[in-house]
Amino acid sequence: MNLPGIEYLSLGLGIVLFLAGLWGIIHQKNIIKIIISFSVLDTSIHLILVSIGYMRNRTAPIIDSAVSKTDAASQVVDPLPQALVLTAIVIGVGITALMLTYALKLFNEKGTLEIDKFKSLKW
Amino acid sequence: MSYTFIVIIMGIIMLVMAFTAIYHKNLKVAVIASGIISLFASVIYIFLAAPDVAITEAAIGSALTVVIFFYVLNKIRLTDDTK
Amino acid sequence: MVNPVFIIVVLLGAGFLLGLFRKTGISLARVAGLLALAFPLYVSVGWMLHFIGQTAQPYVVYTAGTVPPFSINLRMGPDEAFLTAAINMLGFFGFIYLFRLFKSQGVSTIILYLVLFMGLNVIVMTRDIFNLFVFLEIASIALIGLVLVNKGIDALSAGFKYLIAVSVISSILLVGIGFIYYYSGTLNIDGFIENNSLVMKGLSTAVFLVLVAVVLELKAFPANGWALDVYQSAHPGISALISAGTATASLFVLYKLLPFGGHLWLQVAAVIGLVTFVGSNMLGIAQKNANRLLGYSSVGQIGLLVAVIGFSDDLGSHLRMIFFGLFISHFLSKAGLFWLSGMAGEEEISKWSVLRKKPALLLIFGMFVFSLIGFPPFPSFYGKWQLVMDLSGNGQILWIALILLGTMFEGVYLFRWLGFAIKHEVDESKAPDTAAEKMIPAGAFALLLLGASWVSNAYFPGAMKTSFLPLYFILFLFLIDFLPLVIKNTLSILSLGYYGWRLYPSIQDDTLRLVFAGIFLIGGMLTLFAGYSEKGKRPGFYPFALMMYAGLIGLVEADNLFGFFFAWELMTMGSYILIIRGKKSLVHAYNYMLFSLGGALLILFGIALTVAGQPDISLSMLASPAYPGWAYALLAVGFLTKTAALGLHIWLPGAHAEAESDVSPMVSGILLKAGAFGLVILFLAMGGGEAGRHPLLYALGWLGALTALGGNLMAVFQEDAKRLLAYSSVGNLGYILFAFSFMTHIGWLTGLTYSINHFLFKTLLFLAIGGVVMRVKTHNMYEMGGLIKRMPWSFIAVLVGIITLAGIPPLSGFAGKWLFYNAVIAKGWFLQGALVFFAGTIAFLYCFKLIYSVFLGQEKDRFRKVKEAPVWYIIPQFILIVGIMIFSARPEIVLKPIGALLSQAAFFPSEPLAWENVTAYTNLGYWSGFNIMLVIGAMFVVLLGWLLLMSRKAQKVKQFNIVYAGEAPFTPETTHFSHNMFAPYNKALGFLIHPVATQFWLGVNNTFHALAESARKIYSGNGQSYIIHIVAYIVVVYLILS
Amino acid sequence: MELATKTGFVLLGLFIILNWGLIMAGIIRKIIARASMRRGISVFQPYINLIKNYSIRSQLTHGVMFYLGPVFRLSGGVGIFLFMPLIHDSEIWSNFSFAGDLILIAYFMFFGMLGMALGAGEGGHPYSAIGISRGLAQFTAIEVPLTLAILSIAFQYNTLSISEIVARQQGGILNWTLFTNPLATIAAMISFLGAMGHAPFNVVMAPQENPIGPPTEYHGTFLGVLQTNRAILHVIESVLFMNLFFGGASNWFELIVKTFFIYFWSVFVGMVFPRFRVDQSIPWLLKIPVLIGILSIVFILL
Repeated sequence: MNLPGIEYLSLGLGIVLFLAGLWGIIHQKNIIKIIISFSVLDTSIHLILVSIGYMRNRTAPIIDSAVSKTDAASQVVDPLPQALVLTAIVIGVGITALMLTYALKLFNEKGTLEIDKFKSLKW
Repeated sequence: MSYTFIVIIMGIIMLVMAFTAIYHKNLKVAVIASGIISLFASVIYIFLAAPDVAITEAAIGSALTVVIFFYVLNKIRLTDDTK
Repeated sequence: MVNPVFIIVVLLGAGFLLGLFRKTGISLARVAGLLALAFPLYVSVGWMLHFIGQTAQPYVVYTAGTVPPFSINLRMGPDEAFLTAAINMLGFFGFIYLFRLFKSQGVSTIILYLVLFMGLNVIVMTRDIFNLFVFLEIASIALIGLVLVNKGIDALSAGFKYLIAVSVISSILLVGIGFIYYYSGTLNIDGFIENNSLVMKGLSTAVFLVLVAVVLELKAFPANGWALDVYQSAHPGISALISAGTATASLFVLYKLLPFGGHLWLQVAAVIGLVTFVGSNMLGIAQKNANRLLGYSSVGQIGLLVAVIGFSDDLGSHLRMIFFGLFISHFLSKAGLFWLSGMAGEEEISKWSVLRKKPALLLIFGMFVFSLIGFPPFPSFYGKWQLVMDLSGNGQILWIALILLGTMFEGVYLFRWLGFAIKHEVDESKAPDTAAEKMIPAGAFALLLLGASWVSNAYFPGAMKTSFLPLYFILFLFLIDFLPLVIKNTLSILSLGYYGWRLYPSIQDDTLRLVFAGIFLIGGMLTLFAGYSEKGKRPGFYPFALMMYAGLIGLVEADNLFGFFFAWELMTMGSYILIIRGKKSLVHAYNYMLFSLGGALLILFGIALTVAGQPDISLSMLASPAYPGWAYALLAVGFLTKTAALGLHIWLPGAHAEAESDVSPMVSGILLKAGAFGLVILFLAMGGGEAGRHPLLYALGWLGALTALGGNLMAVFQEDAKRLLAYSSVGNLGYILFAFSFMTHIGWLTGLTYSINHFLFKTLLFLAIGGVVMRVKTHNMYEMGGLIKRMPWSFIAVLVGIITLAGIPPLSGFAGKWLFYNAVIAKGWFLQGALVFFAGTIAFLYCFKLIYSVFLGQEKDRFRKVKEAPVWYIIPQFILIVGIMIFSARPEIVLKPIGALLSQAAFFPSEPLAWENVTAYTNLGYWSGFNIMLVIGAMFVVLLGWLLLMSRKAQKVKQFNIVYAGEAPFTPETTHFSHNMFAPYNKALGFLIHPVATQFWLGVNNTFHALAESARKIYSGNGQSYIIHIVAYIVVVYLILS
Repeated sequence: MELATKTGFVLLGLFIILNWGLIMAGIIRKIIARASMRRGISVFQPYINLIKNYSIRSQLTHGVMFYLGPVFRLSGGVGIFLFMPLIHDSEIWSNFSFAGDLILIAYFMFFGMLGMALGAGEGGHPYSAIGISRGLAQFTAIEVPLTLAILSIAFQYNTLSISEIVARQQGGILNWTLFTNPLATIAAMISFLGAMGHAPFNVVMAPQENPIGPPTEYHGTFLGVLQTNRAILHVIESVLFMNLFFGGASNWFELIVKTFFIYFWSVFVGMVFPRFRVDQSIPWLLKIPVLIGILSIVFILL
């Protein structure tokens, strides 16, 4: 059986999770649920980014005894996407936290977390 | 090849968790489910030769996020006695 | 020059340091924050000045000590310098605006503010796409944090929706960035563009994701509900930052990234931008909430700018100039408007009349509104002009149409709003907030707008030839507005005189221009004369009156199309403000403005189709337009909105009738000639002889005839004296249009004679009736009566006026009629001619009604003590009467040179009108104004003497000494036959004046309102549906692209 | 010709026209009376009326315009006379027609009307104003077929000069516009009915509704002036139609005969037909006579 490489698997997984998260954002009425969905979406993006940065049969971009400095360019995976993901994770948490702050404030204002109840502004 | 099977199994679990996270009525369960997705993702990162990302994801994406969620959920429950 | 990286260092450092402050140190923190914001302003302005002075080269900052792709680099080029200067300007003044607010909000808000502007600066400067993403996120988070400044559920829920939407969009952006890196191996924008000129399959999807995310970030219509809510609910100071600040940065992101997508994406951007521009502005029509309306406008303007970027291939080297013009107007005006919104403190646009308590605010408001629509001298005028010209040069006609349509929609709501501010009832209990920290930013941006206008003027290639002397004088009048009326009025009159004296040598050989210049300048001086009778300072009157006259004379002076259009818009702007000054003018001025705006846009379109991108924009280009049929038709219709041709006339009666007493003659007797002059220019360009058979001219001939009939017929049934005169103007302009469309020598003589006559008698009549109305305080003729005894001088003026109007010999009106017959017979347009003739006899009916109902019949008790009209009204009237007399007795003084001019080879050499002393000959007949005058004068005197001799003992009797069914009537009212005077006529022909045009335009209005009303229901207020919009938008764009 | 001589002949012509107008009015009234089985007034009754009115002593005026109204009115009548060539190819009887052409005369008719309207307007009696408003309204409709006819013959003869139009009709009765352009003549003659103020277009001066309009307010000398004008106007308008459609006149006798029959045409129709209300007469005038006028132009163009 010729299975696809893990980078493709995880990429596919990421895309499915992305869609699932998006679906949750669109479909769930509870604000906390929306935020949870967003966090799923966020994770899925990280997964996608890491998997497209992966190069088969290479090792982690850490220069130690296993990988010499001189061979690094041909032996390790591209470190840049990983650096991006690190940043993205931090940003994602920040945004999740901000969303939760909003959720809390919204709840304090109106005593509910139903997003349909916050439609005073329209048109 | 063994990695592949592990990834497939983890992927299935993650999808189930995603379903749970989105559809489970209990918010706490949902939060934990989303945390598990994050955690499993960090395992996959290791397979994908990204250990540093894996560590960050586990610590921040999974642990810290869940903590924040619970903090806020707590606050909401405190003010809302009915739930 | 300071290294731009210090912008980041200082803002970030200040942010961290401020974190150390406690609540008690807030005052210090505020000052520190302001200083921190002053620094980047200083840096970027310094760079900008160096780039302008060409003493600097684009500078690239390499971080981490290496070059890309191994590091992130920032670039400081001319574009970046300008945009960061703008952003930091906003940051600085926006901070001042929020100064008091920060005190109650605490240090954290200041930190957010600083972080926001650091983010915006980096977004502009960075050349690394991931870095871009990071700072977009940082800016968004900071901004959403700032939204929380406004307490309450609205801001909260709006902020949350915004947050969700931005998160989803940036997720897509991030995925796209990841794929771009995967396929291209670089994150550096310049490197990517260099290495990937060929777009691969997978890469195109990646590029799609990035660009569509950027477009969505720019609030593409209709996936922009999330942004509108924030505009509406956030603190106006914050909304200003979103509209002017983040949008600016995002625009530049699009500009940087758009080369990724190659030519295809340019087109996509153009389409998306224009759809946004038109769609958003259309939905704005139904909006009444000020901040949300500004949101719609903001989205629309950004859409236009996106489209401009999308057109960059077509615009070539003009791109920067066009972008500058449109951008800076939007930037300054929108920020200023949001700030004003905070000062007005009113959400309903109808309540903005509160601004009237601070005229300075109203002035600034008007500036911002006119600048948004693109009136001169504001930069957007230049931008829009060049954009339209260049697009037409590349054959993008449909795009022009969309741009103009969107502008029209924008005008619909902005002018309604401006009208409310100027004219709507004021709630006495409220006053605008004019704290210094709010006045400074708004005032500063208004001044910057003026400065930007000056820059546009100075650097715009075509503008050099436009005379700016009048503009400086108008500015001067604004500055001395506090002085007494006498001084301002005298100065204004003198300035018109001086300008005429200065202009005369350059146009003395061009009789055609001389005639119109005479009408505009002499007419202007005479009508201004009446202003001496006004009480008080009449604030705001003179600058706009002079603006109108400057525009009018500019039309005459213009030797290129740009100058012409510039003057046209100037005139429109001035006259709008003049008209809206009338007591009940709100609606009428609005109608006037909409028709004028529509007309101006059509003219612009017509000019664009004429010039089509060629560098030569002289008036002679009209002779050989790139798209003759369309260009001529559009120009003609544009001018016809000003002459109020039938169907486009519905604005005129109200606007002219409800204007102030001395404004009515200005707008009716003089302003209307602008349209006539436009037609003259147009028809002349269409060429003599051959073009006389142009089908357009035939159609215009019929239109003129029908206008004459319709206008006069409607005048007959008016009870309002000024409205009667206004409808009469419609009819008379119909004659003029009819006569010009003959395209023959005599036809043109007729048209010009009519123009001169109409100026003379309509100015005279409006002045006279205006004087009467001033005294009796009503427009209704049936309420007047018998005023001949109180106002004999006005009566004489009206008598002369109506004799001229009706074309009765010996006065000059007959000259027009005589020429008219000759022209009709020579041309063979008998049916139209008969129609116009019929209209002429109908004119006789309303002339009688006017003079009888007002001056004859029964004197009313309450008017027994009224005085003669002010002497300042009487003097110009009698000057005009002298003018009429001279023109009647010696018409050849004027007509001979005109005839000579028309006979020149270029125009209408054939069938000239010969003069033998005082007698005019055509091959049909002859007419001698002087002899007729003499004969009739002599006869009249003889007969008068005869009657005087025979009835020298005639005894004057009292008012009710009449035979009246055996007894004397008790009240004058029962004996004054005036109301519905021509009832049998109405019964016979009233069906002809069924208000078809009014109903049509009402229908158009209602349709668009209903459309906007139902279409904006997509903004349901549900945050999730906004996400669905975003997703659907992406899917649709993708499907269309693939 | 010297101005003095010219003026002398003009005054003489005016005198002849005035007398012929008065006599014709008398004759016509006699004919009407006989046709209605009455004995009627003396043929010289108009002279008697005129003399009586000029010699009435008590004169009342309501104001300046009231006073000037008759002057305007008479100026209108005399003015038309002054600009009208009377006899074909005769310089001495061409008056001041060199100063203007057909259009001048067509428009000068308004002069008197306006004066009358203003004078009566100041008289203060509402019935005057009612009569005037009706008259003006109807007049607008009357003018349309007349204009079409004028345009038609101006195009036919390619001139607006009345003398020229007359000259072109010389050389036999078949050269008259009546025969060369019958449709224009019909249209114009219908207009003539309206201009002369007989039925069916005389509701304007309807006696039973309007017993105290201008004729009553204007009395004495004022009325005398108006009667003078009426005598001149009826003849001179007949002269206009004679010149335009019936070949003009080459001597005074021809002029008298032709004007009599032209004027009689309006009297005849007035005897036969009932009266229109204004709101009836306007649509009627704008239908059939206008159609005829348009047809006449179409025929000329063909």
